[in-house]
Amino acid sequence: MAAAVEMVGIEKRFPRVVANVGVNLVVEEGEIHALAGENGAGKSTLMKILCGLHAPDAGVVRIFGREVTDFRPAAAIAAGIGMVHQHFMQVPTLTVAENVVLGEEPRRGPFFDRRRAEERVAELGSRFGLPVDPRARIEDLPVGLQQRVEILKVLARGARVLILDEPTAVLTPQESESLYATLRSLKSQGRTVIFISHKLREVRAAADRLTVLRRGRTVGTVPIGEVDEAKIAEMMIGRPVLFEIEKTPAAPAGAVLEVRDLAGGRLRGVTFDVRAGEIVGVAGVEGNGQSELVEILSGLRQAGSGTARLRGRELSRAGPAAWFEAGLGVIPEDRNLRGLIGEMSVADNLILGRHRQPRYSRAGIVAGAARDADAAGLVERFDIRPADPRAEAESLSGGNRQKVVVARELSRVPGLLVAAHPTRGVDVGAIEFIHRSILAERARGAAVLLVSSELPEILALADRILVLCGGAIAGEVRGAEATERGLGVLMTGGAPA
Amino acid sequence: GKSDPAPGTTGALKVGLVFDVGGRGDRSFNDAAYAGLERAKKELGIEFEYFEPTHADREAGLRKYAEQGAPLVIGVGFAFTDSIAKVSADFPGQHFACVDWDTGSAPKPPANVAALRFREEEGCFLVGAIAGLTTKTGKVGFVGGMEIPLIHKFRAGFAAGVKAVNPSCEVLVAFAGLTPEAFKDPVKGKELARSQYGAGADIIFHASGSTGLGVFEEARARNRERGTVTHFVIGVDADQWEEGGHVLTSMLKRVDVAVFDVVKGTKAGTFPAGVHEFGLKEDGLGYVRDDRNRALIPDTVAQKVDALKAEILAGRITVPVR
Amino acid sequence: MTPEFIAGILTVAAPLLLAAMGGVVSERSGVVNIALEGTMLASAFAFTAVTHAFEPVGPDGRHLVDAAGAWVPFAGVAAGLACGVLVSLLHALVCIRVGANQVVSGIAINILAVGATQFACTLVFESSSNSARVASLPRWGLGAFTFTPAAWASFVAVPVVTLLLFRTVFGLRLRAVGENPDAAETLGVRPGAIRTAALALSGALAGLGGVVLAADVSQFVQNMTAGRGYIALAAVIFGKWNPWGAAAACLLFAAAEKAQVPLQGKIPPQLAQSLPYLLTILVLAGFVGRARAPAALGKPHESSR
Amino acid sequence: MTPEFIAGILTVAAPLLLAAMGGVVSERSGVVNIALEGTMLASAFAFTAVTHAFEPVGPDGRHLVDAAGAWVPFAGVAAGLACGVLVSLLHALVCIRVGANQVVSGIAINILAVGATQFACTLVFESSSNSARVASLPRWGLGAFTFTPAAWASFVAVPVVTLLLFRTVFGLRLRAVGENPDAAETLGVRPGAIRTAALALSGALAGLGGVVLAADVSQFVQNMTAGRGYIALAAVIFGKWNPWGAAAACLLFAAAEKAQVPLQGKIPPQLAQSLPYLLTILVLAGFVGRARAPAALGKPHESSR
Ligand SMILES: Nc1ncnc2c1ncn2[C@@H]1O[C@H](COP(=O)(O)OP(=O)(O)OP(=O)(O)O)[C@@H](O)[C@H]1O
Ligand SMILES: Nc1ncnc2c1ncn2[C@@H]1O[C@H](COP(=O)(O)OP(=O)(O)OP(=O)(O)O)[C@@H](O)[C@H]1O
Ligand SMILES: [Mg+2]
Ligand SMILES: [Mg+2]
Repeated sequence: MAAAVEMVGIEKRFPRVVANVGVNLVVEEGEIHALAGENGAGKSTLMKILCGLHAPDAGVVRIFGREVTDFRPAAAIAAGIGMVHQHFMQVPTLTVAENVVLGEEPRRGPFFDRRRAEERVAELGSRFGLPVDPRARIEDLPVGLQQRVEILKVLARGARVLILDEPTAVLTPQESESLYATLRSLKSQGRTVIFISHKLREVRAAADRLTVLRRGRTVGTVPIGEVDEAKIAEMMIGRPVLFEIEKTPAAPAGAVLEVRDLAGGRLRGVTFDVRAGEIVGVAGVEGNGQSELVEILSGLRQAGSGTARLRGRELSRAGPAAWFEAGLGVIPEDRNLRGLIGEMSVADNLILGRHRQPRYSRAGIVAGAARDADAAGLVERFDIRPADPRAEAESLSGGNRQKVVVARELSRVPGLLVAAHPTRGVDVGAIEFIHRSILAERARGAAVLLVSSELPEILALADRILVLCGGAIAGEVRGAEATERGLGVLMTGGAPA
Repeated sequence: GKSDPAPGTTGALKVGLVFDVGGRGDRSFNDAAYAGLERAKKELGIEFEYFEPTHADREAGLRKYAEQGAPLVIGVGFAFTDSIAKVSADFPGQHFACVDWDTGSAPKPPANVAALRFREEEGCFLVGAIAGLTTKTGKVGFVGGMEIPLIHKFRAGFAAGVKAVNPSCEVLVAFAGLTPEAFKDPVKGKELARSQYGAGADIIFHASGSTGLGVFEEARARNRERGTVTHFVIGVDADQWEEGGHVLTSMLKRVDVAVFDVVKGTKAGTFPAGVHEFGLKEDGLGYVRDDRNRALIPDTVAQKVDALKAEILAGRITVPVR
Repeated sequence: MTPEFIAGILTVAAPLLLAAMGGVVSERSGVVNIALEGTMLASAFAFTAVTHAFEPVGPDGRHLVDAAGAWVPFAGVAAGLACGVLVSLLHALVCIRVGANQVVSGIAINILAVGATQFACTLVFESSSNSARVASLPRWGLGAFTFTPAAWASFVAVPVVTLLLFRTVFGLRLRAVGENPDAAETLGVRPGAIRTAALALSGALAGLGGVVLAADVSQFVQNMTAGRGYIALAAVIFGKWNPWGAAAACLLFAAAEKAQVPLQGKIPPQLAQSLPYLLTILVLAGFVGRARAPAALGKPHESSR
Repeated sequence: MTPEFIAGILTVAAPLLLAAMGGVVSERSGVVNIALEGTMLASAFAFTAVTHAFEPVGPDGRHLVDAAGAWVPFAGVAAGLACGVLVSLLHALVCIRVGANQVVSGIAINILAVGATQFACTLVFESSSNSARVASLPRWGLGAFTFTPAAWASFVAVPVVTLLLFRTVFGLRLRAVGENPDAAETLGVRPGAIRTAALALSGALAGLGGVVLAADVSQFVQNMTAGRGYIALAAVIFGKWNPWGAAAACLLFAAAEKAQVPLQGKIPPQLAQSLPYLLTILVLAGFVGRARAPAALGKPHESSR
């Protein structure tokens, strides 16, 4: 029997980068196959070739034994390939049913048969155990449901091979669990699944086999039982990765951030301090006020009531500029939207916001030499690749973009660092590095507020953990005493253990 | 200036003419000037060229003909006043004529310029009287082009004429706009006519260049629908009878005569420099009553109007200009 | 509000409505269509020239305008539609196939349309400013409410475009492409093809708008659209890219223009005349502030291959 | 290529250059500035009117144009600059503070500018089409290359804007806001303030462009910009939003316009006049295809607070 997917000697070049070179991938029918690799390794590119969004420059692709010659989405769909993209491919203003049937709409004459579309989607949903309201508008749905719609969309097209690009990057742990349950049930119905993930624990738990890419090449394919997380990480990065970071006990000093009865959006009155030299973690199921908290604490949202003092200055209703000047460093939740100026060089991005400092400008004219020297130092220290401060930020892969943001914020020596999901979507090597950087900030004496949906991350870094539930603080746990289990109970509204 | 082609020589005299907005084919003001040149071509054997300016190239048009050495360059419309004043100074050896010269902005034309002006209010008074005497609804309309003193002269004369014979008659007034474009907007003209006919007017006098073509169109459409002629238009500048059977009469502004006279004088070596006013007395104005529209204007009406004309000529009636 | 006054508003609104529907179709597919103005103008001329060409000619070479067969102006209507489609496809070529800036392509087309129609007018009618009078379209209707078939079409266009956008498969794809062409592409919908079709339709609608204008006065006049394409575009945005909203905005603009006539002499003339434009600015400033444009509006779509 | 011809091209290019630099500044900050056209026109009038106002008046009430002090036309220049800034700030108000559609705001401003200048011209000069002749700016230079100080400023504007955009802190922030206002905001840069400042500067530049135009002929003529603002905008895009690129495009357009004069009489005038626009379409279709606009161009920025 032919393999479901067979990709041999795939090569794909972009201007300036080679994304894939001599990549081989064999996925057997009916398995769950994971694809891992550091940021920019070429995983997404490989999958885009498979689903007809890119044509390879060289190599052969066979789907169920038949060689692909026509690299167009329609042809891939016809061959039984369906892809759930990293950035969802949806029309937010249309309904679930409309999104699912787009491209092969049921019709009555020239007219769109909405009723039939809705029935079809409802039927699909119940058949695969993925219920959604077919009439809901996509933009009104939470991400978890949006992703469900994406899966329905490919199933509706009779996909026998489902590709999911980093499907859990934006999901809560609960949503991730239910996603993997879905994937297993699809497998039991004979479908093949390929998924990309940076979360090695999930890879181990969900996949049958694993293929690792590094710098555009295949490192190897292994049955999942034969490798542990450390081994996978080593295959990805090319060196052993430290998962356990040694953490010295905290020696907190005076309060840097004082939050009192702060409310706004879903946030319903929270009170806490963050002291110099400590890391306070904020855990919680997504949508329980974390985003609002981060937005208020970076000036992007005005608090409804309450106060927030940074080094004594009341800023709960101030704009980002005031927070910035008071000494806030922020790793924003959404780095593409808030983090970088794509068209500008890495160097300019690295000192953005600080150009007025005498070191970087004289009489309004930018001092290029100082900027470039400092940028080169940061690029080296934070291992940003390519190591060219003049490269456009936009040309960097996701993980490297994140490193630029982290480098910029940390190099400002902030009094308070607000880090929101600082390692979302970055590879294990970079995770290690970012974690160490955050700990170094603590050691330097900065106050750190860490918001993350990754419990292991919070457990590894935080000295104190606040659990948000329904917009209020459901409990506070000392880092050393916290367990995933105990936090999980608090997060879902249970009483403290 | 360039070479000085002596006026009055026997070779074909070359005339350059620059039209006003509305341009060639407005079947009114501009075409009247064109008719004067056609006649001069036929009767005097001259040659001419014309130019339809688009936006700001009026002066460029004048200059072009002056540079080509045309002994006579004509600008049609008050808007040429400043441009002719300027260009004529640069070409002192050539002649220029301006229809509707604006004495407000340049009281004394240069020595090589013929400033042709009309006392439009007098002719408008007469067609106003015709309208006042023939209206069946007791309401008549006036559609002006651009709202400027020149067009207010038309309105004032017309309204005075109406009131002189029919004091209870209402005169509806509308202007198409505040820019020169208002002389070339038949769509707007039609809309204004629609409003005035809709408000009960049965005769509309237009003084609006090709904007008036829309007025004719509205009357034509209304009459066609009803199968009888109930809505009338009074044409302006030229005899606009050709616009259809609903043209009650036309207020003739003999731009053709004025243009022809200037050409003739230039050719004969007696260029008429200075300001020339054309009124009823000079036969520069008039109204149409011939075999084609005689049925629309009864003899009693014509007699009354001729009496009024005599009073104006005798100076017993002074027609208002604003 | 006499019937005459209402009918007057509808007459003024008719060409705006058609152009606005063209604008809705094009912008919903993600293409900014400033070229509406030039499209209308070119079609107005095409209508006039072709109607003229089919009129019988007397022995003296004059066109017997009123003796023309009833079908003659309809040939002109067909020409106006075809011309609108062609101009719009030029816009499509420049900004979909080539991916150039849509605003600039639209402006360039508008300026070219002014020059080209003047030039063609000189060739056909020996005047760059006015055409001859041409055969009229019939008028249908009752009482004050008699309009040319082209104007009637403008009233029908609003529900038809609504149906098209929100009830047909083509409309669904068109809206999807205007919001997220990448997503549509992954599902096998070709954004370029959909946008080209949308522009062709947009051109036909705007072209018919130009025909309404020229047919209303049975002639062509230099630059006779006089900014109506721009006003229609403003109406599209004011109407939040919704056909009924845009139609309401067109009626509002038409009413403002109509209302200006009785206001003449009562308020300063400059104020009366700029009423529609002032309204545009006010309306834009006040209402539209927060309207949400189609997400991919104005962005050329590059297929990722 | 005589020196006269080159100087001629430079004269034609001067107002385009200034407007294009205004366009670069505004578009790089993320604001589409179609209002360039109206800004130029308004400033051309402001220059003329204020120069006129400061001229000495003779006993007969006539303006003694040639007896005016040397400073008089410079007062006009200042007025032109101020007027440009004001018009541009109106655009800023509508599309930055209110967040309305930038294309439509620009078009509305252009239409209003035509009406308002004509109206004001009627008030001040009793003619809607031409102003009186006003006092002239001096001309500086050597041989064929003598220009008004305003025209000289246009040549200096290109390197100055380049420096401003790429070497100063303000320029850096401006570009940041044009690419990603959200990111800039979190870094303490206020997108609204930067864009407003960029538009003010853009208005000053475009306004000076209008002044160059009016100063060149020492008078105001109805709608004298005649589409130059639009051409400048096309040049900005053709030049890929880079000051030098835009300047090169302006020179190209100016050369096309200059070349059109000897062509007149050989090809139809309408064709000759559309040459620059034909060039625009060709150039757009051919070259600019893949140019990348500032990422946030045309998108109103809503602070998330
Ligand atoms: N359309 C494109 N044009 C140019 N370069 C591209 C394009 N798409 C991807 N690349 C580059 O190709 C390389 C591989 O990218 P790809 O997205 O496949 O990485 P990845 O393995 O999915 O990374 P990540 O873990 O960050 O998602 C990167 O350097 C990326 O910047
Ligand atoms: N807005 C965001 N904020 C934080 N992380 C994000 C965001 N969007 C995506 N990510 C995550 O960042 C990682 C890299 O994404 P990004 O799209 O930047 O990389 P890329 O490889 O350049 O793109 P692609 O894979 O689409 O070709 C992914 O794991 C993704 O889930
Ligand atoms: Mg990827
Ligand atoms: Mg990625």
